[in-house]
Amino acid sequence: MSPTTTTQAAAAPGAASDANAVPVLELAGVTKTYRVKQGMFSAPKPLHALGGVNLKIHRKDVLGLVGESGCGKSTLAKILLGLEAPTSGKVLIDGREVTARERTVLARRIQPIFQDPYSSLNPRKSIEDIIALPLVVHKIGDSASRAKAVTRMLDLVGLPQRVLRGYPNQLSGGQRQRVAIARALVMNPEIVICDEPTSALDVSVQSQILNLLGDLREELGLTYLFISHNLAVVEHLATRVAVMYLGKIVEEAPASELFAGPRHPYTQALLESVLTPDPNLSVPDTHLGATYPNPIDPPSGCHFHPRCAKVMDICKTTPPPHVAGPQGHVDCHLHAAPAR
Amino acid sequence: MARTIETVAEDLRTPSPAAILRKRIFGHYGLVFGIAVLTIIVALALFAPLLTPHDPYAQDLMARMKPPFWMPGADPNHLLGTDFLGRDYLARLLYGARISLAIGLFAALISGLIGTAMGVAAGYFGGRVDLVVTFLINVRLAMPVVLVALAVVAILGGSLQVVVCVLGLLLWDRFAVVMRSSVLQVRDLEYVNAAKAIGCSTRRIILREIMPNVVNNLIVVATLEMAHAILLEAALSFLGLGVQPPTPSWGLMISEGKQMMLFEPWLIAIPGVALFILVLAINLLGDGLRDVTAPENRG
Amino acid sequence: DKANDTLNAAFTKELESVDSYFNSAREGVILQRSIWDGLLYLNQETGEYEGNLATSWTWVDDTTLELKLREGVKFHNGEEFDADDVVYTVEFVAKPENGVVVQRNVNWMKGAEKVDKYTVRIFTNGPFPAALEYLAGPVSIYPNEYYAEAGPAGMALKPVGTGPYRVESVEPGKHFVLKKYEGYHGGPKGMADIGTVDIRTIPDVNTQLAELFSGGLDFIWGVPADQAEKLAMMDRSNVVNESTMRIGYLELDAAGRSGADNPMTKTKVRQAIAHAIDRQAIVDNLLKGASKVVHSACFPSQFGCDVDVTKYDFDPEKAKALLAEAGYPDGFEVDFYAYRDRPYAEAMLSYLSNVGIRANLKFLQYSALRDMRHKGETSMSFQTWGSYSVNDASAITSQFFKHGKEDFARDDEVLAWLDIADTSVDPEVRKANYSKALNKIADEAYWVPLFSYNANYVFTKEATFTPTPDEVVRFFHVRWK
Amino acid sequence: MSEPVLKVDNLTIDIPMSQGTLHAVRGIDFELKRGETLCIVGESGSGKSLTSLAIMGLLSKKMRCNAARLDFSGIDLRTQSPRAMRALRGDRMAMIFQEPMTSLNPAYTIGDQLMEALQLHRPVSRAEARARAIELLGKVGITAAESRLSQYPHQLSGGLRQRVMIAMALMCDPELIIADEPTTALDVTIQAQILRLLADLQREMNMAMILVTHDLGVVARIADKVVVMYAGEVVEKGSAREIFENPRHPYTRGLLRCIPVPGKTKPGEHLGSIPGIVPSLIGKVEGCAFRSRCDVAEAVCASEVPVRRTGEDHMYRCIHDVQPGAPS
Amino acid sequence: MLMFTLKRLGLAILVTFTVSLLSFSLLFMSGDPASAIAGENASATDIEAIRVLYGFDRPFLVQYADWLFGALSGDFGQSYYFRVPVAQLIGERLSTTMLLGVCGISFALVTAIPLGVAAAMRPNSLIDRTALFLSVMGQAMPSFWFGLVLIVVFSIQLGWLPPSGSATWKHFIMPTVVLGYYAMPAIMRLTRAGMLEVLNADYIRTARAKGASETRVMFKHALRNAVVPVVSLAAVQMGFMLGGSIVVESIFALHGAGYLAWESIARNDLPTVQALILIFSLFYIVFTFLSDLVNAWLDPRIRVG
Ligand SMILES: Nc1ncnc2c1ncn2[C@@H]1O[C@H](COP(=O)(O)OP(=O)(O)OP(=O)(O)O)[C@@H](O)[C@H]1O
Ligand SMILES: Nc1ncnc2c1ncn2[C@@H]1O[C@H](COP(=O)(O)OP(=O)(O)OP(=O)(O)O)[C@@H](O)[C@H]1O
Ligand SMILES: [Mg+2]
Ligand SMILES: [Mg+2]
Ligand code: NI
Repeated sequence: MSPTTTTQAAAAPGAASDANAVPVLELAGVTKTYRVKQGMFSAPKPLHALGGVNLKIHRKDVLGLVGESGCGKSTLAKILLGLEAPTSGKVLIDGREVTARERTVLARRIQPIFQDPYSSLNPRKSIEDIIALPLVVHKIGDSASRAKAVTRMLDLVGLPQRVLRGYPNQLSGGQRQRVAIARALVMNPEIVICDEPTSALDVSVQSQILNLLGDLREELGLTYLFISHNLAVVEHLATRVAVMYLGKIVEEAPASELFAGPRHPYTQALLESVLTPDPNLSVPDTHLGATYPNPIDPPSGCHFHPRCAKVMDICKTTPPPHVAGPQGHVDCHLHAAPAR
Repeated sequence: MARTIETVAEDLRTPSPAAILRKRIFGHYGLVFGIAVLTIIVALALFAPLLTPHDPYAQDLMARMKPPFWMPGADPNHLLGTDFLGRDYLARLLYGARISLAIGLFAALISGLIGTAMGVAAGYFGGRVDLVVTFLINVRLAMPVVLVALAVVAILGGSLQVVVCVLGLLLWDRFAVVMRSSVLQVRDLEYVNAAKAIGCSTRRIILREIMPNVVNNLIVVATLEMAHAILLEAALSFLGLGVQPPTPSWGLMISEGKQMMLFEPWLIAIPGVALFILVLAINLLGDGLRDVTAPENRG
Repeated sequence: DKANDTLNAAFTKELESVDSYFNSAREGVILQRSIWDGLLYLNQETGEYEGNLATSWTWVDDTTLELKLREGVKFHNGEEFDADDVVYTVEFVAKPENGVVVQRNVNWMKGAEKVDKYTVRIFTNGPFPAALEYLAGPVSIYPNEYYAEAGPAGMALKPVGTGPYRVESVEPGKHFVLKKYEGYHGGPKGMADIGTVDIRTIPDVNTQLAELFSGGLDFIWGVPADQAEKLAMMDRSNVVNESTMRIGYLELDAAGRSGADNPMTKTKVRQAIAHAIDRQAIVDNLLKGASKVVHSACFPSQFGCDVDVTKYDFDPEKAKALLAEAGYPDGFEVDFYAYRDRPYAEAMLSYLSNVGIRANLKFLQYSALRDMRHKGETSMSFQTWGSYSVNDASAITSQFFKHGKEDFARDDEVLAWLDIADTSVDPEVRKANYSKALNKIADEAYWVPLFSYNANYVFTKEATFTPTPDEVVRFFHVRWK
Repeated sequence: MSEPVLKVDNLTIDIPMSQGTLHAVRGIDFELKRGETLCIVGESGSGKSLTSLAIMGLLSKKMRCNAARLDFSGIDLRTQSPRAMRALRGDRMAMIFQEPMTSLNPAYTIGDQLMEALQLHRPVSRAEARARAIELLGKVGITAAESRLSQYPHQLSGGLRQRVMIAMALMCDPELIIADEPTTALDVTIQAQILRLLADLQREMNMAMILVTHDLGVVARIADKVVVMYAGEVVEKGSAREIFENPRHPYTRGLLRCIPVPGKTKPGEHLGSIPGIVPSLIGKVEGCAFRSRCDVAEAVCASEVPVRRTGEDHMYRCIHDVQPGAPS
Repeated sequence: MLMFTLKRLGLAILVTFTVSLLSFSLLFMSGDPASAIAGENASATDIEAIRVLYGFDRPFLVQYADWLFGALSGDFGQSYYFRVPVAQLIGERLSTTMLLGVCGISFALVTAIPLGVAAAMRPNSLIDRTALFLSVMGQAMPSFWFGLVLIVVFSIQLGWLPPSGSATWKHFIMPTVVLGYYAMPAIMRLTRAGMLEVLNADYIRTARAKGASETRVMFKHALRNAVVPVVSLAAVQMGFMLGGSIVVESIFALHGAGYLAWESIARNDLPTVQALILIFSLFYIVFTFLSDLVNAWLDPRIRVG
C-alpha cells in the first residue's frame, strides 16, 4: 500500500462532524418489530429488534456501531439498505425522507459489505460477473466500459487480474471480502454499510481488509457505517461510535471522546472487555452479571439494569433519559440531572 | 520489498466449480453407471428402427408367444420371442422404451414446471404466498395419488396424453417441497441480500441469483420424479388403466404378459427387468447428482 | 378337497348382493341356482322344461299362467312353501319401485294370485312367449314371511331359499360358505353331493391359479384359453371347455347417430370391415376351445336364430376394394371402443389397419361405454352379449334392433319383423320373421358378428363336473369321484 | 515442580483425501504441568483443533495419528484401548468446544446432560449426581441452578450454554481440561466473563488447561505457556511473557502487528499485515511453510528449517537467528 | 398448545374440505352414475328410472352440499353397487387395510431404521453398500411385479405361504413385505442421512468427550435427534400406503379399502369412491398431525418455547 496513508490520521476524527450540516444519512425514531414463534405450540410474540433509533451520519464520517450479538445492528443495516422496511420511523438521505419506491435509485448511493465472505458471493458466478452486476442492473455503460470498470476495481482492492475468470470457491476468505468490496464500490456509492466485514476473518487477514477500507475511504471520500462487536477495530477506523444495547443506542460520541471517557456502564464494560495482548494483565472483571437479556422479553426500565454494576432503583422501573453531551449523548440515569 | 519466493498457494488453487463437478461425476460409480445405462436405453429407443426389422404393431396370430432365444423352441427371427398376438417382443421392447421415456420426461416436465413455480414463489415471497402454496401442497399430499390417477384415467380414457397429463398434475408436490426449502435456504444468503441492495429486480434475483443455486436440486427431483412417473404408469397399466394398447408401453407389456406369468414367465420378466433397469438407472443418476452437487460436498 | 368334503371355489368379481334380484352378475346367478328354486326347471340335456317348485302349469289365456305347486317343501329356515310365497315374491319383484336390478327379468309379470294353498296364477303384461324360460331361470321364489321381515338387505346377508344348498355364512363381496341342505325337496336339481362349498373372491387370475397349484382352490372357471391350455398339458387338474351363449360382435353406426358423415353409414364400409377381420384365425388362436365364428346376429342354438345368412369371408383385398368404392381408397381413422377382451380387440385393430382403417382403441369401463352408446357417440365398438342365457333370439336380436338406445341400425323394416316375431305365439311365424330380420341385418352388415365365447372350467381331479352352455356353475351337480 | 500431566512429542496427524494426504499436523511437541495453562494459537486451519482432539482420542477413524510420545499422567495414550480411553475421557480429562449453541444435545435437559457426565464415570445415584450438577452450576455463576436443570439447551443464551459446558467438563474433577476456542462465538463482554471463570476455576481446582484460540489478546491474558502454530507446525513456543515481549518467529511478529490495540495503535494508521494465504498441506510439504508470506524469507527457506532456542523454554523455527529490524 | 392444535385442526378441515370438493367434482364428470347402478345387463328404461330415483338430475352444488352434510354426520350415502351404506361397507374393509398399513410401515421401520443407522455408522462399508443396494432395488422394483414374484417363489415353488386371503397372520406376510419394501428405501435413506448429519453435530462430539460409549452415543444421543424427520416421513408414507395398497390388495386378494376403491372406480360407484378418497385423505391428515405431536415430544425445541 502507499506509504502516504499514514498521514490520514489527522483528517479522521470529527473531520466532517459539523453538527449543523445536514447529515447524509439519518434515522429518526426507527423501530423494527419482528413476530417470532418460539416452538410450534406458542403464538408468535413481538420482538423489538430496534426500539426507536435516532442516528445521524455525516459526510465522510465513519460511524462505528458496536453492541453485542442480537442487539439489532444488522437489522439497522438492512433498513438502511432497503432490505427491510422499518416498522415505524423515517430514514432520511440528505435530509430527505426515502420511500420504499426510491430504493433502487438509492442503491447507487448506498452499498453493503457483509460479514460472511463465504455466502456473500454467488457461487455460480464468475468474479467478473459478480463485480459487474451492479453496472448491468443499472444499465451503466457498455460491456467494454464495464470490463474496464471491473479491472479498475480489482486494482483498487488489490486483487490480481487473473481472478476475474475464477469463481468464489477458488478464493480465500480475504480475497472474497475484497471482491465484495469491489462489487460495493463499482457504482461509486457515497455510503458503504459494512456489517462486521472482518469478524469472520483471521487477524492476519482482518488487518489487510481494515487497511484497505481505510485507504479507500481516503481515496474515494466514502462515508461508512461500520458495524462490529470488536471495539478495538472500531477504535481503529471510526470517527464516531454508537453503542447499541437491545435495540437502542445507549451512547453516542466521537471515537476519541468515547474511548477516553466512556459514560454508560455498558460502554465501560465493553471497553474493559477488550483484551489487549499484554501478558502483564490478567483477564479483567467486567462486573457484569450473568443474566443475559432476552430480546423477546426485555427487562423493564433500563434494559441494561440486570447486568449493571451501578444499578439504582430507578433503573428497574423507568427507562433512562436521553442525556446530551458536548458531542454526543448517553441514555443513562447515572448521568441524568441530579435526582430531585 | 522484493518478494522472489514462489507462491505455493497460487499453484494449489482449486479448480473451477465446473471442473470439480466433472471430476466428481466421474468419480461416482453409481452416477457413471446410471448415465451409461440411460444413454444406452435412449440410444436403443432412438435407433429402434435400425435395430430391428420388425414392426412392433405387426401381429401374426400363428406365431404367438414364441419363447426368447435362450429357451427351447425359440424362433431365430424373434430374438426375444413374440407376445400373445405374435408381435415381435424385441421390437415392442425397443419402441416401448420411447413410450416409457416420453412418459417419464413429459410427466416430470409438467410437474416440474408447476412444482417449481409454486415452490420458488412460496420460498421467495413467503408470507401469504407461502401459506397458500403450503396449503396446496397439503391438499395434494392428502389426495391418494394412485386412486385419483385411476379415477381420472378411468373417466378420460387412457391415451398417452391423458396419462402424461394426469401424472404431471399429480406429481408436482415433491418439486414444490424441495424447491421451497432450497429457495428458503438460499433466499437469506448474503449474496441475495447484496443483489437486492444493488437494486436487482425480483425477477432477476429469482432467475439469475437463486435459480442457478437450486437448479441442481431441481434436476435431482426431476430425475427421481421421472422414475416415479414411469413406475406409476406401469402400475396404472397393470391395473388396466394406463396407456392404451397397442402402444407398446412397458407397463402395458407387463400387464399383458401377466396373464401368462405362471406359464411363460419371460413375458413379464423381459419388460419387468427392462423397467427395473431403466428406473434403476434414472434413480442412480438422480442419487448420484444429489451426492455430487450436495452443498456439503461443494467446494 | 375331498377329505374335508369341501369344494373351494373362487369368484373373480365382488358380488354386490346375494339377493338374486339385486345383482346382475354371473356370480349371482350361480349362487341363485344353488340356493333358491324357480317354479320350473330347464333340463340342460333335453332342453325340456320340468316342474321344480311347480309340478304342472297351463296357460289359462295369453296372459295368465296357472301353476300347481309342489307340496311338502320347506325353506332353509323351516318356513313352509306354498302359494303365498309365490304371490308375495311375484308381487314384490314386479313392482318397479322395489328396484329389482334387472327389470327385464321381472317386468313381464303383472302380478300373481293365490287360487288355493298349492295353486297360483301369474299374470303377464301382454302375451309373453318366453315366460317359461324366465320362470325356469332368474325368477326364484322367496319365503314370504322371512322376506317381508328381512327385506333385500337381510336376504343378502342371510339368504333363505329352498335350493340344494343353504347358506352358512356371507361376508359381502368376499366370502360365501354353502352347506348341503339335507332337507332338500327332491326336485329335478337333485340332492347335492358335496357337503360344503367355500367361495372366496380372488380378483387376479394368477392368484387364483397360484391358489389352485398350492391346493387352496379346487374349482375355478373363466380361465383364459392360453392358461387353460397349459393347465391341461400339466395334467394336474381337470380342464373342461364348454361353449357359452355369449357372442362377440362389432356394432357399427349405420344410422349415423355419431355423425351423419361417419364412414359406418356406408354399407360398403361395413361390409369391408366384415371382410377385413380374420375371425377364424382369432377363434383358432385366441379364443380356442368350443368357440365358433358366428355370422348371424344371434347365438346359433337360440330359437329363431337363422344361421343361413350372408357370410363375409376373410378377404382383405375385397375389403380394400369395397373401401375404395365407398370413397375411402386410403382408408380412414376411427375410434374403436371396447370394454373387455383387450387381446381380441387388439387383434382386430391390427386386421383393420391392414386394410387401411386406422382404429384408435378406446378401452372404457362397461358403464362408461354404455353411456356413450346410449348417447350415440360411438361409431364402432366391440360388444358382447350373453342373452342372459335365454335360448331365444328375442333375448339378443330384439334387444338391439328395436330402435332402442343401443340400436345403431334403426332399420324400420327390421323393427317391424321383430315386433311380430316377439309377440306371436306361433313358433313358425316367429321363426320366419326372425329370419327376415337376421337376413337383412347380415346383408346390410349392421353388425359384424364375430364369434361365440367359451368358458374353461378347471377343477380338482377328485371331482367330476359337466359344464353347460349357459355358463352357470351348478354346484349341486359337482360330485366327488 | 511435579511431573508433567501431559507430554506430547512429535505428534503428526495425516488425513487421507482424494487429492492426496493432508498433513494437517506435523510433528508437534509440548508438555504441560498441573496448574499450568497452555495456549495454542494459530490461524484458522493450522491444526489446533486436531491436536486437541488427538489428545482426547476423538479423531475420526480415517485420520492417522502418530506420536513419539503421548503421555497423560504417566499413561501412554497411544496404546490405550478404546474402552480405557472412554474411561479417561470426561473423567480425568475433559473438553469444552467452540460452539456453545450446538454442543449441547437439543433433545435432553441440561440436568440430564450434566448428570450423565458424572454417572458415566462414578457409581452415584441420580440424587447425588443432581446435587453435584447444582453445585457446579452455582460455581460457574448460574443463578437459580435448581430450575435450570429442567431446561433445554435452546432455552439458554450462548453465554449460559458455555457455562453449562464448562460445568459439564468439571463434573468429574478432571486433571486436564482442553478448551477449544471456548469464547470465539461469544460477545466480548461475555468472552471476558467466561475466560475469567475458566482461569479462576483452573487455579482453584489446580487443573492443567489447554486453551485453543486464535486471539492473541486472550493468550496474553491467560497463558502460562504459548504454542504458536502455523500450517500444522509449531513455529514458536515458550512462556507467555517471552512470546509477547520477545517474539522471534516472523509469523508471531506479524500477528502481533496485525491487531489494533486501543491506546497503542493509532486510529486510522496502517496496521501491519501478513500478505498471501496459508499454503495447502496436501502432499509433501518441505521447508518453511510460512516462506510464501514471509517478509524475510530467503531461498534456503525451501529446504530444512532449523529449530532455534533462546533460553530454556523458548523455541522457534526460522533460519534467522535474530529478525532483521527486530526490537531486541 | 391449544392455539396450535386449533390452527392445525382448522387447516386439516380446510384441506379435507378442498380434497372432498375436488374429488366430488372430479367424479361428477365421470359420466352417468345411473348406468353404473343399473349394472351390465340393464336396459335404457331401467337406467332412466334410476337416474330420477337417485336425484342425478339435480345441479352439481346441490348434490355436493347434500353429500357433504351427510358426510359430516358419518353418512356417505348408499353404495350404488352393494346397496348398503357406504360407511358400513368401508367400515368392514378398512380394518384389513389398516392392519396391512400398520404391518407395512412397521416392517419398513423395523428394517429401515437399523439398516440406516448401521449404514451411517460405517459409511461406504459393506453394510452401507448393502443397504444402499437394497434401497435402490426397492425404489426401482415395481411393487406389482415384486408381489407376483413372491407368490411364484413362496407359494408355488416352496409352498410356505398362502398366496391370497386374509385368514391368518401367514396371509399377511407377503403383502406386508411388498408394501413395506415400497416405503423402506425412503425411510432408510432419511435415517442414514439424518444419522450422518447428527453424527457430525457438535453435541455428539460432546457426548464422546464425556466418555459415553459408542452405542450410547448412537442410540441415546444421535438416534433421538435423527429420528425426528423420519417420524414425519413415516406418517406420510403410512398415508400413501393406505391409498397405495390397491395393487397389493388386488394381487393378494385382500378385501381391503384399497381394493374396494379400485373396484368402485371400475364400477362407477361414486359414493364409495368419494368416501374413500375423503377417508384416505383424512388418514393422511391424522397421521401427519400425530407425527407432529410425536415430533414435539421428541424434540423439545418444538415442544417448549
Ligand atoms: N427476520 C427476522 N425475523 C425475526 N427476528 C429477527 C429477524 N432478523 C433478526 N431478528 C432478531 O432481531 C434481533 C436483532 O438481530 P440482528 O441480526 O440485527 O442482530 P445483530 O446485532 O446484527 O447480531 P449479530 O452480532 O449476531 O449479527 C435478534 O434478536 C434477532 O433474533
Ligand atoms: N474431518 C476432516 N476431514 C478433512 N480435513 C480435515 C478434517 N478436520 C480438519 N481437517 C483439516 O485439517 C486442518 C486442521 O484443522 P483444524 O480443525 O485442526 O484447524 P484449526 O486450527 O482448529 O482451525 P479453526 O481455527 O478454524 O478451528 C485443516 O486444513 C482442515 O481443513
Ligand atoms: Mg449481525
Ligand atoms: Mg478449530
Ligand atoms: Ni502499503
